[in-house]
Amino acid sequence: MIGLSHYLIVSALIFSIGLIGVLRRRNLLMLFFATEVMLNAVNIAFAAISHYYNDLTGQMFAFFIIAIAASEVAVGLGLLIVLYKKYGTLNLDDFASMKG
Amino acid sequence: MENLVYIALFAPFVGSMFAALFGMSPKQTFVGIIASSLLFISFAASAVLAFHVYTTGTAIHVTMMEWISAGDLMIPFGFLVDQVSVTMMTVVTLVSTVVHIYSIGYMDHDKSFNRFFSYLSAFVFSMMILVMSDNFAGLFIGWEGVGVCSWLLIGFWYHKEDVAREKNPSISPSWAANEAFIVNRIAGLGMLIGIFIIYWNVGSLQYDVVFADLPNLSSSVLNAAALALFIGAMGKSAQFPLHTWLTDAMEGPTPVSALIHAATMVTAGVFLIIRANPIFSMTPEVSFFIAALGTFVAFFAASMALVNRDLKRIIAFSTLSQLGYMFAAAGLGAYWIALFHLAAHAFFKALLFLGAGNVMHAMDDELDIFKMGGLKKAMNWTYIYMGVASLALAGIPIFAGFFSKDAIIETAFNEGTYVLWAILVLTAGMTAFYSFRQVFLTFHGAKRYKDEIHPHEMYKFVLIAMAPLAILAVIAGFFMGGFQTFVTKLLPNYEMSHHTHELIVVLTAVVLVFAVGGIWLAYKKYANGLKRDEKLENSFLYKLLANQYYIPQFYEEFITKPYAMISEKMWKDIDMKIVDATVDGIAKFLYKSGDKARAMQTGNLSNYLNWMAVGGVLLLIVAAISAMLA
Amino acid sequence: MDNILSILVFFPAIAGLLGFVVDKESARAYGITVAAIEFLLSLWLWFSFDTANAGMQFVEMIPLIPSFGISYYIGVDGISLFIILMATLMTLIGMVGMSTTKNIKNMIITLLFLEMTMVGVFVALDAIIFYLFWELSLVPMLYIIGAWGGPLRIYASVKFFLYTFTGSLIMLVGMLFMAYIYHNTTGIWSFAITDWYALVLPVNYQLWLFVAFFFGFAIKVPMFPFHTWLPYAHGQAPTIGSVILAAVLLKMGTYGFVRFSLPMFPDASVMMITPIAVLAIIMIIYTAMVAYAQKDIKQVIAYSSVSHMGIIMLGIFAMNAEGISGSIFQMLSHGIVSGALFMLVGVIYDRRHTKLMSEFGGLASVMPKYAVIFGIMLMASVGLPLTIGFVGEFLVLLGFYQVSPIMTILAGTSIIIGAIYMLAVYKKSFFGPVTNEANKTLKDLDAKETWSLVPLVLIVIWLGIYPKPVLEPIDNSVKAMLVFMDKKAITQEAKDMIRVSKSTEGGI
Amino acid sequence: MLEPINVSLESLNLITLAPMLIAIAGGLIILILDLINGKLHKSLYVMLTILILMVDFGATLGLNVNERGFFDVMLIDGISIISQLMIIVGSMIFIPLALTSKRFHEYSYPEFFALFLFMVAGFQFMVASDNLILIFVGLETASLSLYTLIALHNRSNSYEAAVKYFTMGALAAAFFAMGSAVVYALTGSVELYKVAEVMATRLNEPGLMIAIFGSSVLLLIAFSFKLSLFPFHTWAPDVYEGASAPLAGYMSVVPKIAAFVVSIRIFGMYIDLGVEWVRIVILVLAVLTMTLANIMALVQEDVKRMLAYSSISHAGFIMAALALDTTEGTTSIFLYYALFMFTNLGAFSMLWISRHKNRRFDARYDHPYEKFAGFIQIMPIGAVMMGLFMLSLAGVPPFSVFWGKIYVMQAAVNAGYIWLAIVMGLNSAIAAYYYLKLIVYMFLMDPIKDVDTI
Repeated sequence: MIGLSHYLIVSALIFSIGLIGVLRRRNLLMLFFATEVMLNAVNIAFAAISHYYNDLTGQMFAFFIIAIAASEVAVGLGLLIVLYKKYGTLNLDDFASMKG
Repeated sequence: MENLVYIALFAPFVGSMFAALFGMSPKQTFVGIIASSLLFISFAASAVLAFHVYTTGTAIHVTMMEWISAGDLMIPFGFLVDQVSVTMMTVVTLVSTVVHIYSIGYMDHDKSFNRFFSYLSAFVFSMMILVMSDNFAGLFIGWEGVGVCSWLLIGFWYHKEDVAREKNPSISPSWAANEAFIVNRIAGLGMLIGIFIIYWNVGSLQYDVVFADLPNLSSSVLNAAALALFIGAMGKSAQFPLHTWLTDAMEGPTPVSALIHAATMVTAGVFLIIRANPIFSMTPEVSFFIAALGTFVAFFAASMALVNRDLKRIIAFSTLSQLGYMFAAAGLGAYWIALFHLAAHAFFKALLFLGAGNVMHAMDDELDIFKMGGLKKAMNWTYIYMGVASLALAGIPIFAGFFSKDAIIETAFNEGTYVLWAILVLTAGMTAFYSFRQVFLTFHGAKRYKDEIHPHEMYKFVLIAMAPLAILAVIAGFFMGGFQTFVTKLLPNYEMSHHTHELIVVLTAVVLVFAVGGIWLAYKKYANGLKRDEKLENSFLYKLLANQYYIPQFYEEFITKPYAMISEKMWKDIDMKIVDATVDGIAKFLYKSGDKARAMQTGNLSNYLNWMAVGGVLLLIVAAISAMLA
Repeated sequence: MDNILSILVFFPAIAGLLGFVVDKESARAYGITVAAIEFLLSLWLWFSFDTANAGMQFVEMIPLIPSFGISYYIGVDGISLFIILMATLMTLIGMVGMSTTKNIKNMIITLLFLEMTMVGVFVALDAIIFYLFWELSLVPMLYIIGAWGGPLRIYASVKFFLYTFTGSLIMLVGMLFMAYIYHNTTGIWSFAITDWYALVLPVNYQLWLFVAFFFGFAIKVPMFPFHTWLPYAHGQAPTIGSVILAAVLLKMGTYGFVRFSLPMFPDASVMMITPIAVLAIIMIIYTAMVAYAQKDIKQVIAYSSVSHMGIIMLGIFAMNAEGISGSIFQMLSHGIVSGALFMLVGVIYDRRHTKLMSEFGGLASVMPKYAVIFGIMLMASVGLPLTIGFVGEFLVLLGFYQVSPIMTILAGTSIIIGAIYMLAVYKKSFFGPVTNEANKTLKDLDAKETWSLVPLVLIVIWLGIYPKPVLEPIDNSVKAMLVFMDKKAITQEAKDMIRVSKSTEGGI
Repeated sequence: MLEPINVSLESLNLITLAPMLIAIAGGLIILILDLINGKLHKSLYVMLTILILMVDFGATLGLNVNERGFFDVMLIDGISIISQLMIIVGSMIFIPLALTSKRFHEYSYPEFFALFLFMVAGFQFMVASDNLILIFVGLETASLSLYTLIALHNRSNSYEAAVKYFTMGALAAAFFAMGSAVVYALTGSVELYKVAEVMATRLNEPGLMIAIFGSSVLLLIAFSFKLSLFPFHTWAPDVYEGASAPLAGYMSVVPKIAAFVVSIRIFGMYIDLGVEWVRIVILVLAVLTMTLANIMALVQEDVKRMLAYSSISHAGFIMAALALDTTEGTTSIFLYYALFMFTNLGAFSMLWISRHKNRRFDARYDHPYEKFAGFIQIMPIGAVMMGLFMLSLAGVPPFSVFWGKIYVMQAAVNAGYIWLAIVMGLNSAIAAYYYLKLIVYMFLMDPIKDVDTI
């Protein structure tokens, strides 16, 4: 029987995968994907917990997360486009004009 | 009578201020005259007071105003005219008056004539405060005041350059002035400590209160107080090991040497012992130490005088030696004899110095007695004066020194301190020798000075002014009996024991043999001109004496130079390299760690994200640790 | 006029603000006038001061933040009265003798603000108000050193600011803790110093608080080993800056010890006598020796300030009226004498643009008046009787003798080594032949300089001969404080050590 | 299954939503105006925005204390009202600066003002709720608007800044979401007051500690990022540098107020529950932040970056007050921020006023110290004002931040954390150096002339 803990473990695993992606990826686009992965991991957790408690709040939270992730993508991609226009690259290592 | 006290005290002050008004203007003879007349007024007032005290036998005590009061301490400006202080006042004002008049002639050609009188009168004022004060703090005012005046006067010719010690043992007037001031400050500290001890044990600094309370004090307190006060006396009276400044002080104008460094200021130490005799008579150990040290200094200074070639330095050494005599007397309890010798010494020593001043004046400031000779003809009066003074100093009968010095030597015998007695007798012989060595080398024999020098006698009025001193140098001794009855109303009387009395003739004869022997020796050697003995002059002992036992060199090598070196080190190595560098080091450390820390700010987003992860781990670790600890 | 203290505090500040309007050419005259009025006001304060009353007078109290116990609470007693007078006097004298011409208007305005903060510190009876003025005084001084100073001026001014700032922040923590304890004990928030006096603290609290306040005060004093900012500050500051710094700002530290540490923490103060005395003796001897090694006249006087402040510190911890009154008197005397000495150095600096002793020699021949005044100040500095310098030094040493004879002897060497370095300066610069060609044509003091220096000379002599008008009110307040400390002390050692004067033994 | 729920309008208590709605409506009005007439001058928008904020302010003032509304997700307590007011006031101070701009065109976009108003609404949501969902939504609304506002500055640096901020923000959002999920898993609720109730009962269950642990750490990461605590502060200097000066000043104050309010609610809850290590972790973070940011600020060559680090350090200061979790501590946070707001915004605005089109002094920095050399001669009043701001930031009495500082320190002392007060004092001393450095440049140095860099 697949229980709450299994969902949570899966969620944690996906979250970790996303986190590693964020830490390791050099391409900004991939990095955004990785954050989406993390948010989706959270969604899984919320959905599972919501079911476990038989409470709608978790699902509501998940919906909000989806909405926010969408707007994040919208804003993020917009930024990426300007950035790409300006620099011609999306490699993280190329944006380090400000430091110290 | 109270007004007279103030007149005696403040007349010199007025004179000083008056002269100071003209301090920066060219020479004005009337400045000297007014200053001298004011001093004479002061002398007259002192004399009247002396007469008053003598006749009535009561002291005059006035309190002018409050000076310092804090906590339980109350120090007034109070003045006490009793037998002891009135003696000092009279002696001081008398010698001062003579010296003032003398200076009008002596400083005739000096452009700072007015300034000189300002300083000189200020000195007398300080000296009067010193002797008249009715408490230890007031004494200290005068004590430091005379110190400053002495500083000003020794360094009177401040514009002279520093020269090597070989050329001039005192380096320069300003150097000698500073030395005198600093050495006196060392002693001043001792004096202050003495004052503190007295205050915290008695609760007052008034002489009468303190002396009345002495029986309640423990002997350790008394010893400490006596010792501290004596350290103060040692500095002012130039006792070993604080003696070097006195000979260097001869850099000042000669009248200064006569007044300050012979007759008055240097005797302040003796005066202190006499003034505070109730303390010292209760501390026999300290008193004996004083006597022993005094005897030692008497001999020690006389030995240096034997070979010195500097006219003024010889007299300075003799002053030192005579101060030793006074301390010996005071230490042995014969306070009135010490005071008597102090007064007699003031007269003949001032006379001697003033005579030396005449010689210098005649010789274009030449001081080397090896380069004089045969001045007798040109300077007859000076010769007589100096001869009289030297006879008095040597202790030849009928002259003042005979009575006073002999009494001291007898005291040493009377107390059973035969070693001291023997040394004092020997010193008496040495005294006679060096005094007459100087007289003969200066006035007798063939002339050894350069041809361009034309010796001439001093102004008439100067010679006349010196006369009172000469007369007193001769006759002062006859007042010894009267003096004894006068001052022993206040001071403890000191009488020779029966045994001593019986031997008095023998004792006197012994001293006389030494004195006359000394003169005879000097006559043999020097009366017919200078015959230099190379072998003797190159001998170790001669060199040791001529170099003052190398004590000034010792001080320079082991005190002055190391002090400068340590100071330099403290500044450059400790203050700059340790203390300050630590402060700057902390600042630099912070700055450097800032530089290191900013390295984390690479500007690379990937690093930033990693830092977030690291931070998360860090939080977990800290949380885990604190959870475990809790 | 009950609010004379407020007027004293804010008059210069308002005048400073209005000063922006005054024309550049007239700024100096404006500044002198304002400072003179301020000085007259402070004289008025003195005349209306009730000498017999040992407590606080002219008290004003306006709650500022009542919930937090902070109020505008000011007052004056014998201890602070004369320091205020000295602050206003030295500002006036400094302005009269000022030779600065660059940006004179800014200088005047800055000085007036500085005057406000100085007076403010000494009248404050609320810890926060005290702290406020205390910190604020750093700003004008920073500007004075930094804008008109020598080549290293920025380093010196920043060092001065940061060093003292650091110390006082630790003191601030102490104040906050004190307020907290007060709140805990009484349930009332109060920063009023007089309220804090009443609080009897356990010994360990006293010790910690003492240490916290110590950092603030000690750096300001400056005590060894926190003194190294001072030579830089003095070395770089313009004359007027040095004058005010030495005369008034340093006194804030020692005043703080008297105002805060002693009455609030009597037991801790008694316990700290030995450590503080050791530091003070190191200050006295060590810095005097360092002063001797200096080549620059101003540095000598700067280090000598540290040495003299050591004497003051020693006196404060004598725990008897002689020592503490002497200490406060010594604050005044050091203020006047070192202020005058710095002005004197300024005189020669204006003429030669150097302060190195090796450049001079024989000045007494070319500048006799200057030499005389310098000589008098020198003698006052080395503590010659009948000058102002003696009274304080004598009383301090006398007072501390009761605590420890040995330490007093060590501290007493100051009269020797003080003479050594001062006389060395005098000899090197004033005595000897005039060797340097540039010195031969030097002009003696001009009218402006004479007018600024002569009053100081007069004060030096007047208070040396007749210190009573000043010493008496000081002494009254100090005696009352000692009685209070004795009553408040909890340990027997402290009670034994605090020596109440006989005249006040029965209480006041 | 699903039962119909009757919702009465009164029980919704919609008035609690009014302030945010006003801001959002205002933003929409601006957008519509732009649609109708695209040529309107920015001054219109500036004034309009101020007016809207004023209405917002009034609406907030009119709220009743201690009410809940809108399905009980809105929480109107004292904190929420005061923080909303501060947010609005801060925004009102910021907006007029747009008027001064001549050379930078971001303020001529009407979208700028609309986004700004949305952002304000977002912050208001954050502080006016104890529901994690609403907090999350408010946070993201505000953040996304802020990213865009930064990018609107339209320089290559500002894009870089926006992207850095955005990316890290996204990661933080993920952490926040995950943290909320864990809280939800633990308690079955996302309403903080319920969470607290449930957690209190479950606190001693074995095995749950790990979960509490995880939830607090995850949430802490998210808010440490927002509050720029070490080592999550790395974005701040770069973003401040890239953003326009007033916006940087704004960012250093207003978003942090919002984040602090949420932190007080969340972490205060943990500390109240007796989870002592949360307090310790926060203290460690706070001390590290104030110290390290301080020493990094020491070595900055650029005033703006220096101010960025100084803002971080100040945040550390406040965070320490938060850890105290006493009424005084919480009060001191608001007092401090209220005072700090004016000062810091002022300082950043002075940078804005003193800006140059070209980087005359330094190839990289807009505001190197050298630029301010002799500022007193070039711009006396500006220099005096900047000097006052610096003294205030340094905590010199009687200027504003000093009072905040003693209040915070007093709170620390009262809570028994004397060492913390001493650390704060020493840090203020270190900080004084870099503020002083600017003063020294402005007042004590002569202007640098003829610099022929770019």
